[in-house]
Amino acid sequence: MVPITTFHYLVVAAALFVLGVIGVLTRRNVVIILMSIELILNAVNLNLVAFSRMWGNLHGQVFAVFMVVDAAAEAAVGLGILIAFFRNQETINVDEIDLLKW
Amino acid sequence: MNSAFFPALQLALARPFIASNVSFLASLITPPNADMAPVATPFFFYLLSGLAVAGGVLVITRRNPVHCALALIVTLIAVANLYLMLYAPFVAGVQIIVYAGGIMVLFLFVIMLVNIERASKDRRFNRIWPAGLAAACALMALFVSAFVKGRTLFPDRMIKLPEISNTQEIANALYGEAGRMGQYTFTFEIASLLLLVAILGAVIMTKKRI
Amino acid sequence: MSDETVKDTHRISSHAVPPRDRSHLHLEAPEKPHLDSNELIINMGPQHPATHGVLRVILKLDGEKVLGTECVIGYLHRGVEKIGENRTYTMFNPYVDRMDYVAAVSNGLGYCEAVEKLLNVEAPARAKYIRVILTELNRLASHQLWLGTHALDIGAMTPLFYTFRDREEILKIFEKYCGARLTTHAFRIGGCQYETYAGFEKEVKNFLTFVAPKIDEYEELLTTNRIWLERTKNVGVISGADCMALGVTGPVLRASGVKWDVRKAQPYAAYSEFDFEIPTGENGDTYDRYLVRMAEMRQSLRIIEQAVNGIPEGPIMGKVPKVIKPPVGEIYHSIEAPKGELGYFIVSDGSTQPYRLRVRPPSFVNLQALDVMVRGLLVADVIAVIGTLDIVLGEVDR
Amino acid sequence: MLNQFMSYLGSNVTPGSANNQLWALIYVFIIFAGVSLAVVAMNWFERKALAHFQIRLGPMRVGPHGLLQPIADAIKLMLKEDIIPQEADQFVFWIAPVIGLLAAFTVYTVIPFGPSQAVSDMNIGILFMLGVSSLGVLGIVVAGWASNSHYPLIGALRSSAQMVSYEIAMGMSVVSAVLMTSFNKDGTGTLSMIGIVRSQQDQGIWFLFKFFPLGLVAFVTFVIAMIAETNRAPFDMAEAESELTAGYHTEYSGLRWSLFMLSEYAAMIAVSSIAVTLWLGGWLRPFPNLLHAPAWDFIFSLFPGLTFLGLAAIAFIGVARMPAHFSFKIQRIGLAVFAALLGCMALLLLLLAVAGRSADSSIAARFREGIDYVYWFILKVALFMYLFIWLRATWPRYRFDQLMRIGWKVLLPITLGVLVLTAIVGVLAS
Repeated sequence: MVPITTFHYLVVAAALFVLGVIGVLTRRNVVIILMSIELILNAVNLNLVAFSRMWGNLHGQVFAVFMVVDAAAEAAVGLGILIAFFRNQETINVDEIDLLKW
Repeated sequence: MNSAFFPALQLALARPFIASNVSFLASLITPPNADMAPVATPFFFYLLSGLAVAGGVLVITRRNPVHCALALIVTLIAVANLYLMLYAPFVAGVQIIVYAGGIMVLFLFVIMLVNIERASKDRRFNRIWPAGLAAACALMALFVSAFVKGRTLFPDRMIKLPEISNTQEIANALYGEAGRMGQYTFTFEIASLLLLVAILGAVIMTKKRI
Repeated sequence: MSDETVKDTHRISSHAVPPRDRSHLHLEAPEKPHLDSNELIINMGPQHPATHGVLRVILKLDGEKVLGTECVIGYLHRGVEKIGENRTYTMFNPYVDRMDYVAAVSNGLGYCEAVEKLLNVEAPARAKYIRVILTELNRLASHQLWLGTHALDIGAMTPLFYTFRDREEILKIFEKYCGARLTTHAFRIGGCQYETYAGFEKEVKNFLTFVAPKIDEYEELLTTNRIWLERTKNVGVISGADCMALGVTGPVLRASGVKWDVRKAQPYAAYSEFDFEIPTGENGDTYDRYLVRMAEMRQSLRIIEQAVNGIPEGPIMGKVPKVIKPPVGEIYHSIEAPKGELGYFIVSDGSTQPYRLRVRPPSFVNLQALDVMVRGLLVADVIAVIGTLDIVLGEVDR
Repeated sequence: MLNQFMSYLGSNVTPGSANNQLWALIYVFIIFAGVSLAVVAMNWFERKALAHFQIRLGPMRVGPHGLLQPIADAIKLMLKEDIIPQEADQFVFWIAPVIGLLAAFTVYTVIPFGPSQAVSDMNIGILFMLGVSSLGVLGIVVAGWASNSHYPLIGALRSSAQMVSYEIAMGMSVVSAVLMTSFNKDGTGTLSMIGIVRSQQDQGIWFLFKFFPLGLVAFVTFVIAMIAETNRAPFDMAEAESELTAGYHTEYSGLRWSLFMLSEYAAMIAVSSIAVTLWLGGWLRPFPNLLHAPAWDFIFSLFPGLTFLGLAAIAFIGVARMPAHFSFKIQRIGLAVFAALLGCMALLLLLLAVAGRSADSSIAARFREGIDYVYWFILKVALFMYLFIWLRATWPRYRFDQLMRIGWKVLLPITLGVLVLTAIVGVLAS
């Protein structure tokens, strides 16, 4: 068993990141897109903490906490927009959201 | 590490064959060198990262949004455990409380309140999904090349961070210590401002009659 | 069934009469299920745990707030008034107990006194005293049952068992006197059937000393209970004027500040000889109704005490002919039942059977106030308001 | 393996920190069995105590004084048909109670029954506890959604909204308790549960009484938030509401429903043991510093034996008062055996207390100390259990909007206020 190095964590983070990007690009349902963005943010957090572990200081971890704060704010506003939109247009498919003003 | 896991098991079954397998299993759990915390072992790492990636795949493939939400929760908790392995217990705690306990409940609320599930019976992937996939593969290729080339740049060592005072040091970084301003106190205030803006935005958008 | 009625079956009212105009509820389905105006029509069905019997309430909700209600009754309709027209006066007496089965004794008192008024016969003094004692005991039992179930609806489990334990004592006295606990059929036209059994006064006195501290126990549990206050204060508010407009009587009327009690206004059956107050509330919410009923329980104890001490000797049955054929004419006589003013309107055509026998039940009239009291409240309050109205479906449907 | 087993026996550190997986596993099984036993006992105790509150007897028929009633319930629930609604989402319907149970039981890995009697002494104990208790909400939300019918959905949304809003008040009051740990000599607080109890021991005062009104206010707000978090007593809006039928677990039946009940009771015990750890000095016996003379130690070490003696006495009185009718014969014997069992437990404990009197590190002394720690902890948690039942018997129920108003507009400001005041007083005091 080769010991676990930072490289292993980066690969996992990259995999999660790519999955998130696939989710954002291919799915039609707004909620799933928001979830994929959460996935991407998680991948970024994992990277931050892995590097903070590698360099031995805490900057990465503190920044990861700020990333979680940002993810919470983003999710709240994203879902707010989704509800406001769903109430008027009855649909949450990204393809059908093509009007700037409705 | 030659002793078998369960003495009873050893008596019941053939001795030599089991002894070797069990010791293999036992070696997975116990850490290779003494100072590494027991959790940071290859077995747990591959288990958790496999769980995280599997959860990620489920999130983007399931038709029903609630299944996606559950899969995302599995990913979040797997990643939280990865943080524990990276000697970051505080971040793991925040991840579980804020992410899995807070944001995911928000997602489930919205899915249920606005019963999006009824509106999501039609196609899952949009028409141009091959282009999306191709772009993602290009991105993956970019990552791989970056890793292969940049392998030598980073010092490949794992400094054992003191896990005991992790929370203490993060607090010092955030709030400052013995009168001195911490390095991140200012950014901490901006983050709280950001949250305030987000709260107001979310409330104003969802209220029926302001 | 003709196809016309078959078509009707899906309507709320099943018989072939053209459906009543319900436009005020605008029950038609909302045109587009818009998210913010999700009016919801839900049924608090006939077999609902909190509707004290078979009452069905159609609730029109906007989210959690109640916009309007409509009570569908008739599930317990037995046609007592129609039966009355084919029974002689004495044969009809037991039917009266089955209307408000919780306060059967006061139903009997109302009916007997109405017929006595028709015959202009006066019950002897001793019978009047016995009637007052039993009616007040029955008022106490009815209020205890109301308190138990009302508290249970709002969530407090314990008062139910306390009230039922004390109500048991009253039912024992009824059983000893007239053989029945619930449908007592205690009185006859012209007086009482049975002389009081040996030790009746002693037992009632023991009961009085037994139950006085128990009422304080109920008050201890609920009156100053923060959550009870929060669930009942200014919930289901109704003003005195609204009550009078709707004809609401009894504790609900008195809690809204109107000091009207038939026992004081038109004294009947020896009530003029006792002194007792009429408790009233100020702002007519559920909490005031609770306080009024608790005070009424204490007033009943006072009345019973005076009645038992001053019970005269003498006959218990007035001069009433074997076959009762009241003269042609009509009378309306009302008494103060635990739920409100219980009236009997009897039209006699000189034969042994009444031509028309109309009962004015308090619960039926008080139920009209439900819609006024509940508008704007939440669903959980609808149950509290139904409880505080203290309606009994046997009386509402007759 | 054997040396791993023996090596831990001497150490007085939790198996987690001695990174001894085998003992951690054993501790997990002990705690799991202990909590399940406590849930069974709690089921019987709740029904009997509630009954006696309401001047009735409670279960008397199954076993003497209803002692076998919980077992009968368990068997009934196992035999009951396990109905899954037609359009319900099979997988999510099945996973919902599992999430609830997971959340309720993983809290126990952090709870210290004694200085070394905890599965692992994580240095982010409180954070872990808050995190896992917030996962319980997911189980309920998903259960309500999976039943695919109107009322459970509303019930689930209501109870999860309630839990989420009271979780914040709970978190704040916990933070004020943790803040108190940092007012010791070297000024460093700790998040680990054992650390908190240790700091209460060092500061010689339970956090309930520290900076007098503040500790008490924080404790009371935590207790209120705790009751709301487990959907109990005045806040049991979701399942006991008359128009919501039975809230989120209406569609569940049989064993699946009993999983929900198990996780509710387990969550109750977990949350009250956190309250005990934070404010009532976990495993510390009353006045550990004041009355420190060995004589006092000996007296306090007799308590476990005395309580079992009391229980045995009550059981024997029960046997004596049971009517001599032949149909009661089996119940008399059963109760007598139970009383005898309690009696010899009492004897054993008293003997141990006497044997382990000296404070040296003999086997008996260390074993007695272990027993004492666990006993005092369980006694305090039992008092909390009685509080839950007492509230359920006497209080009516809050309406949902009042409940949310209290959660946000009353409890949250109070806990924030207490937090700030504790900080100010702490800084001024030290």
